[in-house]
Amino acid sequence: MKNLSKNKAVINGSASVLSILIGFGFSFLVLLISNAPYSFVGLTTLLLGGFNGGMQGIGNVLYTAGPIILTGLAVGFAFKTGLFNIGATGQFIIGAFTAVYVGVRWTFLPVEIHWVVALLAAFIAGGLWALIPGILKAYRNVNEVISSIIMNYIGLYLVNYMIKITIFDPTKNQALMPTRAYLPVYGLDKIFTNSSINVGFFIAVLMAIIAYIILEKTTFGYELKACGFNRFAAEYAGINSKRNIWLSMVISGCFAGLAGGVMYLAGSARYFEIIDLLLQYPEGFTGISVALLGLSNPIGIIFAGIFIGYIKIGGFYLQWYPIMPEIVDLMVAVIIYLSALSFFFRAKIVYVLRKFEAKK
Amino acid sequence: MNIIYFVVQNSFLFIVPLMIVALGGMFSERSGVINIALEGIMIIGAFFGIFFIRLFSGTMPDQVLIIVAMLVSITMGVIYSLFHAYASINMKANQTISGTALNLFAAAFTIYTAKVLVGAKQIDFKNTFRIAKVPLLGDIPVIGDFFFKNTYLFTYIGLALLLLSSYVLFKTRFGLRLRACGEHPQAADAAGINVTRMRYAGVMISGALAGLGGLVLIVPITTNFSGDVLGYGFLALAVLIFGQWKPSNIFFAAVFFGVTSTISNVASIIPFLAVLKLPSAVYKILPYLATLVVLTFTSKKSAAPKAAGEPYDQGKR
Amino acid sequence: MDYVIEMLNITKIFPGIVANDKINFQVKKGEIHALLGENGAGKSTLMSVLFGLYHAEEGTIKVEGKEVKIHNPNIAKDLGIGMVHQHFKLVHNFTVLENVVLGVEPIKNGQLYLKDARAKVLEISKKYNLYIEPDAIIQDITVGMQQRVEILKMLYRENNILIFDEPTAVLTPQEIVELMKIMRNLASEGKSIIFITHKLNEIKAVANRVTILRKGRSIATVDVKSTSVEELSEMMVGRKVIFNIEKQAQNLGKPILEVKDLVVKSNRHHKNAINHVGFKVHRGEILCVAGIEGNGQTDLVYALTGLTKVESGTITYKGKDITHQKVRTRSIDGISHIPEDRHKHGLVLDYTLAENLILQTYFKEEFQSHGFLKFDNITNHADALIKQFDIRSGEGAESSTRSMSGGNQQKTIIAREIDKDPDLLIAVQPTRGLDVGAIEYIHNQLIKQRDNGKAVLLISLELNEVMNISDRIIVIYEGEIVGEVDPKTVTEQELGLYMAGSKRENVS
Amino acid sequence: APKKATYEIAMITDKGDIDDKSFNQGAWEGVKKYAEDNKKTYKYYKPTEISTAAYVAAIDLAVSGGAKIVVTPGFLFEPAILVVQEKYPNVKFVLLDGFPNNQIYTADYKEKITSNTYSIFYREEQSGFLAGYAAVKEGFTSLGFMGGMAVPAVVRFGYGFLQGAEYAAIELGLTSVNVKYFYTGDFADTPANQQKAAAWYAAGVEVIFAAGGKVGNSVMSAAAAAGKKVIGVDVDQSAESPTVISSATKGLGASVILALDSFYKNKFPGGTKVSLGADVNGIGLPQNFAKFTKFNKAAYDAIFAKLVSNSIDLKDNADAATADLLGLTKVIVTLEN
Ligand SMILES: Nc1ncnc2c1ncn2[C@@H]1O[C@H](COP(=O)(O)OP(=O)(O)OP(=O)(O)O)[C@@H](O)[C@H]1O
Ligand SMILES: Nc1ncnc2c1ncn2[C@@H]1O[C@H](COP(=O)(O)OP(=O)(O)OP(=O)(O)O)[C@@H](O)[C@H]1O
Ligand SMILES: [Mg+2]
Ligand SMILES: [Mg+2]
Repeated sequence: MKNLSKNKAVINGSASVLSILIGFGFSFLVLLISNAPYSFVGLTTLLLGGFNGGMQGIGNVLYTAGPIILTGLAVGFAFKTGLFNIGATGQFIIGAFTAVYVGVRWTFLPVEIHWVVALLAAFIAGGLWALIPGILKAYRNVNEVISSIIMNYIGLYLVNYMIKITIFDPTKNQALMPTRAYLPVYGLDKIFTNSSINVGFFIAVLMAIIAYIILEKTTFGYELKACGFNRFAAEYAGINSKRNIWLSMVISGCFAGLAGGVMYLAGSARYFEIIDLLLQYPEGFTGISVALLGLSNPIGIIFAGIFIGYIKIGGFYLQWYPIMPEIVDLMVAVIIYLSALSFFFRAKIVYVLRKFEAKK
Repeated sequence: MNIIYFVVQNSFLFIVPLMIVALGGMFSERSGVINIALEGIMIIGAFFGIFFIRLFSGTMPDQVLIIVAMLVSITMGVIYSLFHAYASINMKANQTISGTALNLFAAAFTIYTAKVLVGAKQIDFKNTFRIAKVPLLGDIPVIGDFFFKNTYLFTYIGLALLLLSSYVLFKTRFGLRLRACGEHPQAADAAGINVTRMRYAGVMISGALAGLGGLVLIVPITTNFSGDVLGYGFLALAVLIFGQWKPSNIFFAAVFFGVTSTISNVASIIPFLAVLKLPSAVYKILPYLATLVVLTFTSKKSAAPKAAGEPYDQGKR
Repeated sequence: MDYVIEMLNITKIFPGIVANDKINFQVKKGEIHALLGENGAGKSTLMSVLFGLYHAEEGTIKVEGKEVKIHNPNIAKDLGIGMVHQHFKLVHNFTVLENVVLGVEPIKNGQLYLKDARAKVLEISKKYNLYIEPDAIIQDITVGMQQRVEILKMLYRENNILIFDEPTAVLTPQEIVELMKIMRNLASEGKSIIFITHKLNEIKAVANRVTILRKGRSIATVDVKSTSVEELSEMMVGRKVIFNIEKQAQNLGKPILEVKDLVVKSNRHHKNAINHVGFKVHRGEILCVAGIEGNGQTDLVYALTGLTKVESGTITYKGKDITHQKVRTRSIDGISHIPEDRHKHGLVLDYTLAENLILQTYFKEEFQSHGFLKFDNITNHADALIKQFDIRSGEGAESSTRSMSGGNQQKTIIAREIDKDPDLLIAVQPTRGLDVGAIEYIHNQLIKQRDNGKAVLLISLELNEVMNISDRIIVIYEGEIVGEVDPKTVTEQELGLYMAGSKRENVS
Repeated sequence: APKKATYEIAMITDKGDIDDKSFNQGAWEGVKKYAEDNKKTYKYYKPTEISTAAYVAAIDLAVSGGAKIVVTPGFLFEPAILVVQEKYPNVKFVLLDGFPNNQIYTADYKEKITSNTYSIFYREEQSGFLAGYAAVKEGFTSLGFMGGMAVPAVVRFGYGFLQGAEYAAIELGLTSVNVKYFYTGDFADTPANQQKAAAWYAAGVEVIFAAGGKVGNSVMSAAAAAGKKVIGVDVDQSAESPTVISSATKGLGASVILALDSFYKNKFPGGTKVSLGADVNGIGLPQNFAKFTKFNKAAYDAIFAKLVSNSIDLKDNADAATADLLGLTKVIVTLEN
């Protein structure tokens, strides 16, 4: 057993918890200023998060967490390999469209595997969309941040056009619903009654575990991280850094694409609209938050995704009171900001732990 | 000819805010701090500027009001950027995380505050700032039609800022020191330059310009502000990179993007484009695709400031 | 006795290490005072404290008898202290002139005004024979000229106390001679010079006094004239160091590497970086490619190891044409490479020591099966190498490589590359910046390779090293081989002339 | 500490906020006015996402918060209401612009209205008709229609607008009226929308009917720059910009007030579907005609009466897939995409 002060998981974990606690404190302060009579009940509701709604609430926390864990993985995986995939949004949209398209049009598939194929298609489509910035980065040295931002817009407009010419429901100005390919629920609705839960969350967790294994246990992960940390050293070691750069983008894009599929194949009947606004798809950017909060570690990302889902649902239940649910967004922002300062927190925590250990 | 005037006049609606914000980003990155929070700072600038306009509309001459509103946006942008400066300079935080957090916070803050203050997230205002024709200059043939009609004070302020930025960056002591901090802070430090102070200056300038850019973007295009700047902060980041961190190139990048976007929006009144009857998606995608293609052929050598993104640690060698 | 600088009882602590432990250090006016010590002894730290970059936990500093507090380099500057740093502090994309004036820029009407500054710089440059081009961009000029820019920076600021931190590590013998002249000149004008170097003969040549540091403590301050090189090194390392390595007689084998008519394009200028070069390396020999930095050694090594594309010509290794083969293939075939820049190429600083030790071999059966890493084997492998090569670090195999000292980082690379049991070891600057103890160790390793019938291709700027351990020397100048000499017969002067391009012979 | 408050009247927002210058805002203003006038507790709830399940969850929340009557604006609520009207038989539902059904237009289609649900439609085509009529009567011959997303209500506004223009053109004996016709694909005030409108004005369009929430703000901004006119939508938007000469309103707020009133008077018309048109004052232009020079109240009253008496046959979204298929003769529609 190592010393606590040298245990990375303990230090990083407690830094995150500290950020979260301060975040709650901040929200309480905002409530005190803007809505004093309801500040206490507001805080407890926030803290109770998804539990406010009982099993329905918990189910919806997991439902919400699924796609953002996946976009978080997309961003986090790329971070681990030295790339900033700000294009998760575009890959998400492309994945979503592909899933819905397959779900609506490929009715020749046996119904049992229809959703599997649709998800797979989303997975692949997201990956292909990320391949473009990946290739441009690897072979033309195009900054992946700018190319991904551009690909987000192209993806958005392209999908809106594709919907119109392939799976459009003109009476509603939205895509047809892929009812035949909705994700199975496997009786989860019996446990989490009235919630939107489906296998999506579990697929996300599975992907996180796979990502973790790839990164930490395989030679492939060893190569990817080497390229991320030091491209030159990787090349010196005979690792094909160009290939690893685009591969890493593709894997990252696959996760984001899958997120789109999981989201729009959910039986909750989410509407896939034609709107020329990227803000319509906040999941990609939420993925950045989730990745940052989870310190880009796939397992951390699972917890971060659940946490964000938890307080989002908590925010929903705030509406029992005359409190604006937007306070949740404020709180998330503060928590992320604090996690940026975690360098400082971690140093403090190590210091405290050391003192503590010295006493013993 | 009218159509050409029209396209040029309208392009400034994109060019000016993109350029101003990208110039802001340039100062920050040249000092060594990556500022992905441009979007958030724009939101804050727009929010306070527009709120100010709403409150004081009619109490002073229009062009005075807009100037004061710009000062408000600038001030708030600077104040907001201090959070980024503190995190990335004093606390040596990861600059991407800090920037992302500030983007999230700005959006949530404006909506929350607007709802508390005016009961709605949308802030209505009256845009009385358009200049139909600049006296005298507007009468110059051709040039007057291009640049001095149907315009805003912003356009000239934006162009002035472009020249000023270029001058400050390359001709002044401040500029030399700022660039040194972004390229090699250890060298700057050893030469007796206070890296912390210079980086604060860089981030604060970016706050000022992004705050201003938010207002400049919103005022001409709508009559109410609803807490977002439509991703223009990110586009400005793209313009900054496209412009290779140099004022003149940033200007051309903004012009390229502004003109292609404008053409795509108004294609239906441009005769030779109208007959093509292309789907609007083509026009919407075109400016982005063109940018991507240009980048593909110009990115081999990047002029990014070497130390941008790295917290300066005196001890590190 | 009046001292210009007195550092009394200086203690500087870094996490986990006392870099300076109650050090006393006094410099007289007009003297050249050398500072000597092993890697990590605390020399640079002490100077950084004096220059205001670090703040000592304890101790006082007096300048010309007055106690001062040096919080930042600006204060040091005002006190007339200037420093040439071990790692140059020059902005790579600024001009020479801009770098010289940075921090003390003259302005006129709020605008930079460099006209007078340029005149002043040119004047100083002439006076001290420091040739520079004021408008050249730093990244385009040679290391030697960069060095001169650093010196100009100090002189431009009219400093009286000049600190040189390992200025000679990157210079040619001729440049070193020049530098020494300059230093003597400056001292004779009454300026005081602190001179850090690992090379004892340089200390003998110019210094008046020398202070020796070991493990953060000052061991002694002695008169240079009355102390021998052997005594100095013993004080420094704490034991006797053998300078002249005893090599067994050479047992020359068959050629293992044959380079023919090799051309490599430069990515910096339009000329070829390597221009029609040919040579052979045999088993059982250490062939040294000598040359001044920037003459194509880097490109040559990149071409041999596969890091860069070859324009024309062939590289034959063990009878096979490997001209266009991948880095990985060459590595598997038995070529090891100790790279010039340990931080850029040699190590993934964010990986642990164990992970870095498998950088070239992680894909081998021993360390993976079906794509999954075998962590037990990786740790055992690391532990064995740590023991065998005496790699010192805080947490053994799990240490973050970033936290290790330069010397130990270098040992890590050498351990990894030699452990591969290569047939051809390409070693570039393997001992740069290391102390004599570490150098001795590494030289022994190289010679062991040779004695085992392997080949070593050594690229070095250190003449000492070149002369001491190589069996044969070829000299490269501007991408061409300008001479082949026998280390047993050639003089340092003659070798220096080849390297500077002033002497040339036709080599087959 | 305050207990969980109860709110009798609840509204669920669809995807916009209560200040979206459109559906949600109109409905919310009705809820607010009625509740404040009659001292009832009221609240709006935002769902977590735009999906049936989320709408149902929001209604669950509203009911757990004490809602007795729930107002849901927009056809997106159709499947949700189909579920909750049976789940909460004691709660009343007012569904604006929709009829409870599962929105699956195949063999699985299901629709049903129970006695606790009241479904209200508006004859937007009539409102649009009045706008188009007024514009051409005013003397404009180059018009524009800039809708938001092509949802049924927006399409009905647009079709009505074209038919109104046609009607006036025939009355005036004009040979042609040009109308540019475009759905922006969003309900937002983007530079793209602003430039599009500016381009139209520059190309000679005199007045644009902006039927797309905040799209109107972009159009107004462009109109101000070009010195041209705008016709607003849903509610009287004249206060937002001097360029707004009139607005094609629909009685969103008024109908919500009526429904709430009947509920509290125990006369809730549950189980029925109504289509509010001119006959019940469900649509119309504001009564202020000061910004017109030729068109006036008398002309308005005359044409309005014809709508009331149903003597004008208007086509709506069910009758034509695109605007050029309306069979117009005087109006030349230029569809843009
Ligand atoms: N910023 C720092 N943080 C932590 N430790 C440091 C730092 N700088 C120096 N050290 C440690 O302090 C000790 C002294 O380092 P210093 O650089 O002064 O050695 P040096 O004598 O100059 O060595 P060299 O001959 O290799 O240049 C070393 O052990 C080094 O690891
Ligand atoms: N960021 C850092 N954090 C902590 N310690 C550091 C850091 N950077 C450097 N060090 C310390 O600096 C030392 C490396 O410096 P050292 O003087 O040994 O290298 P060097 O021999 O001078 O290398 P070079 O030849 O590259 O200059 C290590 O002991 C390490 O502890
Ligand atoms: Mg040193
Ligand atoms: Mg060293």
